[in-house]
Amino acid sequence: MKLIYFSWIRERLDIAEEEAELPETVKTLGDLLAWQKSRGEEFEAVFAHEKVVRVALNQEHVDDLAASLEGVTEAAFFPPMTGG
Amino acid sequence: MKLIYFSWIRERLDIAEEEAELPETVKTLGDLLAWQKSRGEEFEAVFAHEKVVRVALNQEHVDDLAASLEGVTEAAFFPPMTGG
Amino acid sequence: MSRITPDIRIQSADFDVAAEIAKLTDGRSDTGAVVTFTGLCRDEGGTLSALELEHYPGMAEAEIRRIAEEAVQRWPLTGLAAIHRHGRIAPGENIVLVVASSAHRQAAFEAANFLMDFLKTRAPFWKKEHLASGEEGQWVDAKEADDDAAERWKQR
Amino acid sequence: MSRITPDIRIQSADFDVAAEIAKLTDGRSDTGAVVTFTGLCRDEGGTLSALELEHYPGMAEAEIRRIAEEAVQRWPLTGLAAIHRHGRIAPGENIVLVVASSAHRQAAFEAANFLMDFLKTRAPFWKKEHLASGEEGQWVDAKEADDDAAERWKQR
Repeated sequence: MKLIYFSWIRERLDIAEEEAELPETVKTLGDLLAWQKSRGEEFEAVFAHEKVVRVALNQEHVDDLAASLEGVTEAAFFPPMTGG
Repeated sequence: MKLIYFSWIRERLDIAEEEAELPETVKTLGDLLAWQKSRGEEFEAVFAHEKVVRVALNQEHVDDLAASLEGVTEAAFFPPMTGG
Repeated sequence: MSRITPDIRIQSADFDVAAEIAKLTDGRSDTGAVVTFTGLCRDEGGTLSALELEHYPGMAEAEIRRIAEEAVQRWPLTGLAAIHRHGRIAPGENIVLVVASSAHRQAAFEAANFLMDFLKTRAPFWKKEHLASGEEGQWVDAKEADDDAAERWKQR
Repeated sequence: MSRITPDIRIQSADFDVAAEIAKLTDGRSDTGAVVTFTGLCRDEGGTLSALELEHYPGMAEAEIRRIAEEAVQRWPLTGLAAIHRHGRIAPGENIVLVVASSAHRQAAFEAANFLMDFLKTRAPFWKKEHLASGEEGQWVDAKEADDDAAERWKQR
């Protein structure tokens, strides 16, 4: 799955984009966020901000932790938007 | 006093503007409207539309019939505005 | 912030929206939002050949200025302009323009909306229809909806 | 009335408000009202030298299109356009433009206002400040007021 990061999350992790091999047990958005937290200190710190980190799956906002990752090829992680 | 008419009121009376010598007894807006009604059939018909005929005294909207005419040099009569 | 002076014009000539925006924003960097409202002549499904806008020359500018000054008191604006045309106006042509600028977007939106509501109900302009059929057209009736729209600003 | 297709663009180049209005209105005479909203970069009292707008290229246009389609369903519009810039933007420069046109003024005002509220809270753009002092700037924080502004459209 392609994982993309924006704004201060991109800066903190120092990753703009990566191709990740997810464990087979990662089936929902909740699983994906838990897996991210397990990837080391910086990931744990960033993804501890549960109310701040927003997610888009296949370029659509998703906030239901039970949402399935089936068919998802791209997940993006970012803080609240400040456009306009 | 200069009297000015707009829109269908101007057309009905066939007067755009006139200089009128008001009787000394005409002291308020109410008096002025009553005097207008007394000026013949067309005036009576036009000024019978009491809720429709709007008045500006010295170029300001006035709807208080007790408003004094003292210092008023220009009165305008028109239907509800349809600008914008 | 010192109060701005609204730019009010009554004219038969057309106006240029981009030029009016530029007048309010050029050379300053405290403006975050500009809202424009342009009112155009519709052909009412092809029945109308033009609108004739009659106005009360002395009062029109004074009344729009009074409404604009109220908007300036009410919202923290960095600029405010209103242009109202008179005379014969064909379908598709511009009739009226309001431009409101502010540091913040809601002030600009609300001031422009407020100004338009009061222009509709208080500015001394009257529209007569010229019909495509060539028959004598009617004076446009004032809409109750416009009075209601103006009324809502009192309830705040 | 057949539904219009919103014109959505994400670009680094500036835009021309007058040209965008003309695109929505030229050659038609069923439009009575055009509302534009222009968002500009402020210098925050001289402390800011520029804003850097980061965006999510694939999603930005799709998300603004979803919001615009909702506006088209909700109001009887004759045209709708939204342009959002990205990259480095200096104080006084344009950031975003929304243009909404309709037969009637409230539909145009409300659709433009609605689109801006949701652009602020749902379009994937993030602003970073470049400071006039030369120091490292901050990412702009999302405002709760913007969430509240977006929320109010649900209560209708």
